[in-house]
Amino acid sequence: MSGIDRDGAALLPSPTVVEGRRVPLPREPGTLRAFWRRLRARRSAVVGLVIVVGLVLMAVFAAWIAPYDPTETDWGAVRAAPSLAHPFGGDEVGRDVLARIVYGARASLGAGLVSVALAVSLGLPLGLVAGYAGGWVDGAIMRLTDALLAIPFLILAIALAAFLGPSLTNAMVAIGLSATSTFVRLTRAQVQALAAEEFVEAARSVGNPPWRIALVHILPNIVPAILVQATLTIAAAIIAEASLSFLGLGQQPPEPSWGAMLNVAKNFLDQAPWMAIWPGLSIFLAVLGFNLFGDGLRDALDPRGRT
Amino acid sequence: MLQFLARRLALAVPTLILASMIIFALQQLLPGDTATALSGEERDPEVIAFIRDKYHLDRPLPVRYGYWAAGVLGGDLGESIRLQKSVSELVAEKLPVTLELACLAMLVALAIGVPMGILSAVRRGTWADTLANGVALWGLSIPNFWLGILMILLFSVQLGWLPASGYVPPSESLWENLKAMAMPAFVLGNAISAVMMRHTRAAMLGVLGSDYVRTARAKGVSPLRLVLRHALPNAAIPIITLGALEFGQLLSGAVLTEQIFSVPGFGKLMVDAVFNRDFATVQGVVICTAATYVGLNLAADVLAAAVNPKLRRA
Amino acid sequence: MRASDEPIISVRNLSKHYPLRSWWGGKGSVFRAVENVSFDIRPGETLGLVGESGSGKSTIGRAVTMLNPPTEGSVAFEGTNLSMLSAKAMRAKRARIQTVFQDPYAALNPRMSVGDYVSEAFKLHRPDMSRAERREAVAGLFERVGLEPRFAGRFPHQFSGGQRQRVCIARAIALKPSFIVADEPIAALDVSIQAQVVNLLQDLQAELGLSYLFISHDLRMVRYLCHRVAVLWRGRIVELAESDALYDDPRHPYTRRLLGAVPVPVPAVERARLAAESAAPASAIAEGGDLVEVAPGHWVATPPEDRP
Amino acid sequence: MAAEMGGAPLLEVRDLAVAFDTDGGAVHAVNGVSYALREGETLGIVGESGSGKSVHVLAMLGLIPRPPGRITGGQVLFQGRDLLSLPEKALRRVRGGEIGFVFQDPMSSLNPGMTVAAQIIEPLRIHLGLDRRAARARARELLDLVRIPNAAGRLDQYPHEFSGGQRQRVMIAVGIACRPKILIADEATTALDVTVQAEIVALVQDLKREIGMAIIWITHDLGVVAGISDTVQVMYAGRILERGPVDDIFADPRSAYTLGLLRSLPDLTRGRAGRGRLRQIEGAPPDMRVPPPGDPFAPRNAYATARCRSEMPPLVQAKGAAPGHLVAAWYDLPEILSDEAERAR
Repeated sequence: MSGIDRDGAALLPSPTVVEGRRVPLPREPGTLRAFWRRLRARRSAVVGLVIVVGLVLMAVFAAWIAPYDPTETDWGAVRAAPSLAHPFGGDEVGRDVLARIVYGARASLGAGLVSVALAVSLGLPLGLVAGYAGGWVDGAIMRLTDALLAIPFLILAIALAAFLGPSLTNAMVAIGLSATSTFVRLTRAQVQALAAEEFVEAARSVGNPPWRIALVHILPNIVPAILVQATLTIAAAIIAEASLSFLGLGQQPPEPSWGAMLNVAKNFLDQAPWMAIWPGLSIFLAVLGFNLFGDGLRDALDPRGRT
Repeated sequence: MLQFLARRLALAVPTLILASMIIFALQQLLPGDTATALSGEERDPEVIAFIRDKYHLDRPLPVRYGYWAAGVLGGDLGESIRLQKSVSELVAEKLPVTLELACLAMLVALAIGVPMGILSAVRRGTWADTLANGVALWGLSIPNFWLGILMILLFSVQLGWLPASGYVPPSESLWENLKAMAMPAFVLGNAISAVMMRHTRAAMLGVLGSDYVRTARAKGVSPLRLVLRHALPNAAIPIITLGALEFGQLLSGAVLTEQIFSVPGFGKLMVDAVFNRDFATVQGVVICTAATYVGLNLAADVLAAAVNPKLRRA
Repeated sequence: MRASDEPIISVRNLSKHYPLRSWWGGKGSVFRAVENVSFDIRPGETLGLVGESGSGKSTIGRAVTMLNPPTEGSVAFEGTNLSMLSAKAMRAKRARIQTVFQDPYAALNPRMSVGDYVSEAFKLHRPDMSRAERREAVAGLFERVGLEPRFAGRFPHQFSGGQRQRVCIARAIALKPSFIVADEPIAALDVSIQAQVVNLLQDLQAELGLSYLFISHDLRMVRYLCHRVAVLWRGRIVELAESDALYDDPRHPYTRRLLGAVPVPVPAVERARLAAESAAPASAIAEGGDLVEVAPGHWVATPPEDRP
Repeated sequence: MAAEMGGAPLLEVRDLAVAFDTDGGAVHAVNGVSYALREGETLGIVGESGSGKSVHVLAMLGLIPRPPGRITGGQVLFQGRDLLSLPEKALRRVRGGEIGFVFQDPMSSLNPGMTVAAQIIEPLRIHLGLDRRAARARARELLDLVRIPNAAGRLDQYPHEFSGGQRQRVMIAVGIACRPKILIADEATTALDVTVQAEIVALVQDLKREIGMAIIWITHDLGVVAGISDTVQVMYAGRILERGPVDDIFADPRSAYTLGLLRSLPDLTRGRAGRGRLRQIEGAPPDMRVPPPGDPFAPRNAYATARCRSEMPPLVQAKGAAPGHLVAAWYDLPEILSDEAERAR
């Protein structure tokens, strides 16, 4: 690190460089407006945001949007093909598929948001402590997350759901706990990377106490990475909830859930394929939306990342 | 190299011990009397007494864990009350099926993901890159049980090419076995391939932007050699280590895939056990999954170390 | 001895060792980054610490300020032994000891406005100051280091390297410290900016009576800026003298080699120097030896058998 | 620009311009650079970061990433052929064969996954068509040539088993493997310690005598340039501000920027007595997304005239200077300096 001229180093080797140190680029971490501009410049991110916002609105205003009560059965609509009265068709006991899709958004999004909120609120502090304190505290926390990671996500969620008993709430808890180690590790890695940065040492040199370094100097710098990971984990959590419900371990009938709808639908594939198409498509769209938005968020927050 | 492996092994042991504690502790989540809950559907007092004795439920928790862990180490994963079989036997029966599925799926994932990742990195910013990223996004976003249903709809219901369910052991007929495994393996591999593609792309972009690749270009190395000889071997290390983390995804996904295609593997065993409230089996399957996962990761570490000259020589 | 000759900082037998982990993660041998280093710095004096990469010069800078405390040895600052202070007392002491870091791109928090960054020093050490007072003080500091006060609301990425280093210096002098460790403060800057920063450091010294520990590998700048110079080699001081004495009459073979390797921006001279230089890797220099005073204030590491 | 000092130039750069596309608009890294290099000449290019000194040589051999890099104009004639319009395949034959490279950071510029032998052998097989055996024997000779002790024993080692200075020696062996016509050293000693730098510079001087190649030595260190160059070229903000024979540039600089750089350097041999403040250059290099309209150095130049701020001066023979000493300036530096001296008196 001796007086290295950054010309060659900065302008050339990789796509990251152009944003490198010398060429002043509009990396404006301080201003929300600049971030919003960069986000809007990414078409896929905007598409993702529109999908996400659309689904959230659908879940919130389900009662106004759904044409029927999602649990109301109509013997005339049993496995009915899509029609004007039932645009998405009817299910095995004659409930309106469209209404169930609209209400099902509540289970999916709710599970995604609640479980990730749980995972972040557990994982972020643990990761901060592990990364900043180091030593045996770090060792203990890391071994614990290693152990949790050794049990694959869905397997752990299934096991938890099995022992806690199947319900949407328990599924959310299970998913949240399984996702926690991701956030512990991410936070810890970020904290460690930042702690090695000179500005953290500079903060110490002026007499900052440890808590202030962690909260004022480190935390704001890892928020973007956590946000991105949270968005992408919501996508994974939606799939996980749908998976558990598909296995019968999540939302219990007759309450609507996309995963549970698919579970029933697979028994009627040859007679009523629409029962399988709509819920699957909904899950796909929701997950796609969060993935697109998360990728866009990452690019907009850190222009040095992927292109 | 040996030192590196020894260190990895030394880390794996406490991980597994802690994981087993977590799995054991799951029992405590059961509502009400543990023995009654563990007996599942059975209400026979004799069975309950047997369970109480078997799990030493009258002893304090750490002691119980000790007995249980000793049993697990000796290959005793407990008894499936429901199936009247030892869990070890059940696992031994089902594990090969799941491993076959997982290996085939990993092959699918590698065969799709790695070349696609290389291509998109080398042709960054072109339509090929956009297309590969689109495919990866699709793979990440489509729930694999839905993909499975759609494939059954197309290949079994509509076209009748492949069986919708069932499993034929390879010892009986390799061809039938592969036919039955084709859809499950593809469905399972699909999501992983997307992740592999992203890892490969990121690793390749990193390497392609490195100073030594510029050196190679300055030597007049051809693009093909640049990718295959200079970039790929160095990108392989992160691809292997990150790819190994996907074994978890693979084992998770296997549960669903087996459920959809009625493949009699591990996942099916577990889900059935959950519904039968056959908790010993659930625990047994989870601990075996964890062990498999840790084992596979260790294997990947060995592979990564073999590729890395800094470790090979050390 | 006059009061002003009393050293402001006095480093004795300072060592910094890092444990080398053995393969199973346990303790093995140690890496001796710095070994048995002693020096004083007087009020208003600049001591230069020169050496090549890996010589341990930055380690010393961080050990002296207790950012990375020494394994052995003592650091006495204004009469207080810093290694004996509690974490809290040390934090309070930091108002008097400041550091200017090498890389002004990395030393600023990217998500904190430069005004907040400088003002943080007051927040931590001057709880009596009101927000308006702090703002005023920051504006004054900005002006002092040659930045427009209206830039206080901006973020680091909006500044050039030289301007960032000025921000760092503004924060370092905010609490009117008596001693500043300048750890390669110009190494990351462009040639045309280096002189600006060195001049600023020198002006501030005259104005505030600061003492500096100036860590650098730029031998030209060290001679220009420093009153005395210590040459560091493999974690030990091999020569320590008044800067003119050291440059005009280097005694240790390593110092000679180091000074002889500096290119001279005069073509005829530099060509002659190059012609004498060998392209083969240089031969080894004997290590070790205690510092011996060979002339008043001129200390050289000499193995016992070579001593007069 | 015409070839200087007789003889057809080996390399001729004409009006080269390079830009990088970024989120914040195009960065104009190189803005019309023209010069010629004779056979066997050592050209020292001096400049700070963002001056375009590295970018322009990388660009002419197709070594900048595209996108975001873009060559926006110019020609580069190497032995009569325009490198910029050469198909990639033909350009590959030039790179590493006729033009060798040594990069800045020896830690990252060698492939960590290949043995040193494999990396030296590569250009020999590609450009000279040597078989494996002959190439290996030649690689051994090259390691000897760059003064790596026990060359035979080190061929099959990996880069991480070499020290920084040794790695740079290996890089040089790669660069000269095919006895190139030109060796381009891009900040080749910047990352090295000063004692190692001295060895490497001396080594390159020796090799030059042996092989007779031309050298383009890119650096920000005026001292290194003084010793090895025949010609010195000073770049700033993507342009050449001054260029000429080395002794003349140092003794009689005509660009205010060159003068400023020389003046701001403290003298290693001068005592502390009576020294004043360093004569600093004010301001900072320009933002290359919006380069200043005229002479890019004008905003920092106390001697700049109104014309400097609006119109880029051409690079022309400096009045009363040695032949081949070119400067881009509307002002007349010697005149200003003598006025200054007069006023001081």
